[in-house]
Amino acid sequence: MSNRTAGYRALTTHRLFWPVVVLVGMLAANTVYRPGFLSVQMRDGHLYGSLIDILRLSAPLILVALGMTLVIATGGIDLSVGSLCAISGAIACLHISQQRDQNSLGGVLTALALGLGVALVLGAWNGVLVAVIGIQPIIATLILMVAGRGLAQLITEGQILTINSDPYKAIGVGHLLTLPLAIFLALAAALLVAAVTRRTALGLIIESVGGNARASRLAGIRSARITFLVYVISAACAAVAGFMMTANVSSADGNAAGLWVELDAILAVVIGGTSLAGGRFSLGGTILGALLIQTLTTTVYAMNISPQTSLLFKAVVVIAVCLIQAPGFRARFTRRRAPAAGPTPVTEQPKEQVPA
Amino acid sequence: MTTLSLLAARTRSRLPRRHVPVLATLALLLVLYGVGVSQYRAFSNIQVVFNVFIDNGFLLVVAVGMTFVILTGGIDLSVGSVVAMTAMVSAFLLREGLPAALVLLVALLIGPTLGFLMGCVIHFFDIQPFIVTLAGMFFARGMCTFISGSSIPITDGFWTSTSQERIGNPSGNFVSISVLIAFAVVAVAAYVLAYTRLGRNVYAIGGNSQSALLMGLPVGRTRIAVYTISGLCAAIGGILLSFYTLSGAPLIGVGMELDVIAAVVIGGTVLTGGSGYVFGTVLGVLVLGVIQTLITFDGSLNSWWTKIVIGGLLFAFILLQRLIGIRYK
Amino acid sequence: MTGSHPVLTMTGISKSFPGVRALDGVDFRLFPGEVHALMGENGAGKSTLIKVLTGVYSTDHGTVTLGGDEVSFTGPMQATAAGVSTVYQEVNLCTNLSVAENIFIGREPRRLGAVRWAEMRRRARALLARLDLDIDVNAQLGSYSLAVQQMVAIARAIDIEARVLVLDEPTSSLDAGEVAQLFRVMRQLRDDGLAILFVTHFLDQVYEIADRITVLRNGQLVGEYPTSQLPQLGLVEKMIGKELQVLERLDEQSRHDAAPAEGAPLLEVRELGRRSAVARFDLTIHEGEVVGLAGLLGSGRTEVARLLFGADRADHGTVRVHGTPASLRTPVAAIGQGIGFCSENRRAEGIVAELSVRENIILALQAARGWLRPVPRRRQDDLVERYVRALSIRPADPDIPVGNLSGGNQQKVLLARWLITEPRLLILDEPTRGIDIGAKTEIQRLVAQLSDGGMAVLFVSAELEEVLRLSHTIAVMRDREMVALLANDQSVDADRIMQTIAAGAGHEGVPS
Amino acid sequence: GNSDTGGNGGDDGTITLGFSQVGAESGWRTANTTSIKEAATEAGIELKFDDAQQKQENQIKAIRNFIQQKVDVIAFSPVVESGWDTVLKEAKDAKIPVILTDRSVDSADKSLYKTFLGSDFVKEGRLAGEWLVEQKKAATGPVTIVELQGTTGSAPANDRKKGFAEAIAANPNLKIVASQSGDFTRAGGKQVMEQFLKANPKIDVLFAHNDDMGLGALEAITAAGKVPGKDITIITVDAVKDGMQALADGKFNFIAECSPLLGPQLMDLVKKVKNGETVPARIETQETTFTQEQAKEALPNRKY
Ligand SMILES: Nc1ncnc2c1ncn2[C@@H]1O[C@H](COP(=O)(O)OP(=O)(O)OP(=O)(O)O)[C@@H](O)[C@H]1O
Ligand SMILES: Nc1ncnc2c1ncn2[C@@H]1O[C@H](COP(=O)(O)OP(=O)(O)OP(=O)(O)O)[C@@H](O)[C@H]1O
Ligand SMILES: [Mg+2]
Ligand SMILES: [Mg+2]
Repeated sequence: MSNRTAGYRALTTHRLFWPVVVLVGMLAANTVYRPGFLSVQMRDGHLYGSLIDILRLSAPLILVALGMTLVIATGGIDLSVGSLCAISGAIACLHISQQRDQNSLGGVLTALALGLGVALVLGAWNGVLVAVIGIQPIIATLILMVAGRGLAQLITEGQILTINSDPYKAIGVGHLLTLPLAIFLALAAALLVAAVTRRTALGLIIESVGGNARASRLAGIRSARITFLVYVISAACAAVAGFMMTANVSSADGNAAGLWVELDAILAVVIGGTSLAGGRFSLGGTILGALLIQTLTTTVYAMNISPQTSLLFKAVVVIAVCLIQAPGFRARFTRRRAPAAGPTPVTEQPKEQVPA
Repeated sequence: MTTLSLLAARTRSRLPRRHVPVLATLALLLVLYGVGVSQYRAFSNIQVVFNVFIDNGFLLVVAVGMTFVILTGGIDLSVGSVVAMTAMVSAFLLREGLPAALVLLVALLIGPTLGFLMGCVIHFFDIQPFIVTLAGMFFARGMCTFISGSSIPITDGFWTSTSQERIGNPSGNFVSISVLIAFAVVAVAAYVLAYTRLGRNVYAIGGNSQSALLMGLPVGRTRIAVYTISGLCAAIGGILLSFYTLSGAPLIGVGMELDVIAAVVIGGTVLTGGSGYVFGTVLGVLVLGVIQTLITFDGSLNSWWTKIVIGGLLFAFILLQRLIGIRYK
Repeated sequence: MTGSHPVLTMTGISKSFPGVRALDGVDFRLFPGEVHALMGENGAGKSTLIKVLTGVYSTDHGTVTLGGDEVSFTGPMQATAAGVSTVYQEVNLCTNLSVAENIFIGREPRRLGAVRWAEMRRRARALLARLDLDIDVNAQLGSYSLAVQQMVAIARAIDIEARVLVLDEPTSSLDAGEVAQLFRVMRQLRDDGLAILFVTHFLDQVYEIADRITVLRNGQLVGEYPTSQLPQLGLVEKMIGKELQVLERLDEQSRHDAAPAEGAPLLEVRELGRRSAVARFDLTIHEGEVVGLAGLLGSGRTEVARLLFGADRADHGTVRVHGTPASLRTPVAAIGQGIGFCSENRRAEGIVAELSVRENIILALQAARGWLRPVPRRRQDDLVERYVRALSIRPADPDIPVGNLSGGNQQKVLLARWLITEPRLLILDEPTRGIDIGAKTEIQRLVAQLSDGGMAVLFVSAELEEVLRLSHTIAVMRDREMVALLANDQSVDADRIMQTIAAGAGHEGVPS
Repeated sequence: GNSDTGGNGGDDGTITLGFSQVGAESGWRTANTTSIKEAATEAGIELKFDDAQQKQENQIKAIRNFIQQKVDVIAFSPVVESGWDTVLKEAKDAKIPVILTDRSVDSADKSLYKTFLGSDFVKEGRLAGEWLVEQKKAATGPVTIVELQGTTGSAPANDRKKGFAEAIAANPNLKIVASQSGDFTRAGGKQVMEQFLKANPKIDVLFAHNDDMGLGALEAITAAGKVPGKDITIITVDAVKDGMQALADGKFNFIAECSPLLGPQLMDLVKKVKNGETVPARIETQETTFTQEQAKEALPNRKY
């Protein structure tokens, strides 16, 4: 066997190979539809083009999905992230709108601190419900998903709160080194989360708790603390995403900000190869998943697929991504004759039996 | 201490234990109802209770289907859209002038077919149910808007008469036909889960699908079956909804899957699978229904306080349910 | 048996997993009316061969013939339907269902399609009585210990109308009495013409029940022998492929003449107990002392071990560590006091299947250090390499998921996890479960060595021999009560312990 | 204690009105709610308010509960047009008059409700289109239009699209080259507009189904280096404060008003209906359109 084929095999069996293929395929399809799709121009000192839009718009989703990855890795789920985005954005905008000088950096920083602070408290609330009281994560976070929307609207009094603050706006649409600032923020967050999980033992411990909670407890892991922590991290990520979303349009909309982002985030995590059952997680996969989802949305607009059929289109792409990724699917088509590969080794999913 | 006394002590404390979550939920539901009665005069009308059933009949049916799926440790996000799609297709076909019986048949076939296909993908290609059913959700919702961008009224005689039939005292307390259908579905589902092989296999797979496979149980068949059942229930729910609203609207039932999942989980079914009862699901639906009724009766909350109070009541309920559960562990 | 045709023939079976050749052209025959032992070291390919037979794994090469017809099962469902009834190595039952259901699910007694629950319970009770097991068939299976679950799995398998019965290490956590009972049933089934495939690491059991032996080594067939023509030593040599005086070395280990431990009291518990689990007991463990827990199935040994580690919370009693009062309410607290615990249920409470061998090994150490201080990579490599070699974990690649290891090798990984934390007291619940004879000796040697070095060990094993060999002191359990504490001197042997158990609360022996 | 609400409308002379609102999905909707609440207090009408969170099911439930509480009058803004017959029949049987606000229902039996008070979405779209036709009547070459639709499948989106398309059919030069849903939100409007700008080198007109999407699109247009209101003519619907501001600033060109201030009119109707007076079957809200100049004038007294 030559070195080349070995390299090829290593490449195609890489976990992220197929999502990348789909992503590239989608970009290619766009380019075929409109040859200028990939072109990037310089405008007013920053880069301008659909690719840049995709990067900028995917930043909030990347952030939310990063937090979600950790939560899912512990075997949980966080439905409240959308509401948290709305709340943190609303608080920040409310504070800024009350400033006499909306452009003052100090005011904006306090606004961010306030928004983040409240999000952390709400994340801790989620954490307590799941880790201490032992409520099933989906229900525990559903409470805040419902009530949080209300809170966000309470803060904005149901109106869209428009602000006029350049420093705040920069979070959403500012530029750094010709590229959108948002993408740097998302990248920084990704690196931070990666460092916190992979440079320390946090990642291992999260994976262990998600892989087998009972065994982890007996190995001396304080799983309650870890579970608590991931919900707080998820809330923090959602808060920053909320800032970006509101800064992007310079206004806080308690109702629409971050609506359904939890579904997109979960989808990104799952496309990225992290199992909803918990255990092994992949931050790189999640980022790729988020980019893929944003590219899909942009494609709908760029190809002007009618709103009536855009959901059908999304359904087809999502299922295609999954199929092409699924080893079971490829196995069926690469060696038609061979019977299905046996199930993976006997691993018992630890069950925690709690009502609600 | 002798083995005998020990075993006796165990059995005594064990027998009700399995039912504690359900009993606790029932008790709390009664408390919730009591709160309503004490606060609002008209709440004690028996029709209020009937209305909860009338208004949540379709939700109940869909939740029953979801119970099957969650019991195997899966999830089905497509139900809300399938409900809408079923109603939409019925309305569309009726408008095109097809006979009611045929429409009913077609509408009842679509949901299970989609469920079956999703089940097959989940089983044969080993893809996570979440993602497959999410695609199913996009697909079904896309079909709705594809059929028509605006809502289609139903004027068919069979539909309208079924919809407006009042069982009981038409000018006093009554229920709709949908409620009876919902009860029938609940009864059948409870029977299937408790007394048929399919039902027991559902529990086994939820407990440990790997073990179930090694025990020689038809894991694949069962898994495909539960998604088909969920699709069927969603289709029945869609029909009930079309009775309820006498129309098909492309945006109806958005987010319904979350209500349904919440109802199932509040009813004591564990999301990782393997434990739960249909009766619990009934209670879960009632809890959501009563909370909503309470809020409407109050009538003083504005939009955001409505959400906050719903969240708060849900929290109080689940917290108490959990604490009682721990207390009796 | 002679002259008849084999009911099952497997020829040229090969099976590879990524990076591992688990089976390499293995032939295997099984005749009606025989008990056939399949032997081999951990990772030799026994379980894989069984899973190939029942269709859990597909083969790369080779054919399987059952009753004269070539078969190719795509799953256990088909295998069961074709008359192959199997107990897999790890207990594969649904702990959320009742005992009765676990026995009958898939073939419940029915009338008009409806499951007849009462009938099912009645039959389950009758069946368990045949195995001499008296438990509540209505209770959730998960509420019983692993050994009970193993018995239930066996009950399920023997009740299936079958031509071939496959038992993969069914006895790994059963005590002598249960094994005897099982063998009685097996003999009866064999005499009825059933073909039984039996895997175990207990050589005595092989010689007691098996008619023929097939030996595997590294995925290859070594040979097929009538039991009478293959002496124990020869069998061991065939299994490990080297001439090793394993059996002799085993004997050297006896502690009969070891002086009772002299060390300072490490752990003193008084009146410790938990309602409806274990009656209150006193126990003192000294530094460097090995305390064995002896008792029958369900006698409460596991419960005692769990209480001492805080895996279950005691509702009564006091604990002192090195003379100072301590609380052992949670595993974290116990680990803080220098206690380690290796659970008997390795799949549910031991390994984290997705994580690699390395990660599983360092897990407890890492947990103790907290997540902010990761174990340096260099140190990880050192530790992992040392224990992979010492316990001969195979394959020796520390980066494969531990779930891909054979059962015995998983057990070794768990041991390594606790050994590297260097606890002051190590609680081992059935540590040698499913471990082959070579590794077992190794582990016993290690325990002895560690206790010589000052570590205290609480040793729980269904194998009385092993307890006798290793312990300084033996605590005897019966009906969830500690009935005796014996210094393991010349006067103590298996019979004496069995008598103590039988006699019940005799309370002889040394005060602690 | 017994908060004595409901069921006692007739006893002490105060009128109880059960009102089921669509939700709080936009600033427009909140202004609508506020208007109704304030008007009720002013008119001395006891209001039982229910928020349906954009779900028809919830509205039906609310109406059933109003019937149980024996309110005097029921009013609601239907989430969708169809599907109300059953519950309205129940209200009729309970002899509770029903008033529709904001959106109508397509029930064949007109006796199920007393009157419909609200704007005409089709008309709004048509007004916007007619203004454009008027503006571009001199245009010789093709005029390219992009459209930002509201939430797919919602009544305002459908109707405004329809009205607009009808009006611009008068001039074949006017062509909609792209039409996408921006979900009535600023973020949606911005994101869609960004792609429109990239896909279509020349865009002359933007028609947005509400102000918010228009406001979002503004940012995308500015970022693309174009001048809103000049390079691209922007037409929207609603006339909320932020939209009016943009119009006054010359960033928008035209707004067809859709007034949320139905409160006073509604309370009038409620009293009339309660007293058994006959009311017209259709009452349109007083609405107008705004050009940039009109906006400058109107802006100072704009409350919402
Ligand atoms: N699912 C799997 N994926 C990868 N490798 C596997 C898998 N299952 C087994 N193996 C490998 O195949 C070899 C044979 O394992 P097998 O479980 O058959 O051993 P065994 O003889 O049953 O050992 P033990 O006595 O420890 O149970 C081992 O090297 C093991 O690591
Ligand atoms: N008659 C019985 N025979 C066997 N086990 C029983 C019996 N009665 C109860 N049990 C179960 O045995 C368990 C207690 O045994 P525990 O695990 O503490 O004992 P053990 O001595 O470690 O036995 P094992 O060999 O089963 O591990 C309990 O969970 C109990 O439910
Ligand atoms: Mg094995
Ligand atoms: Mg034990």
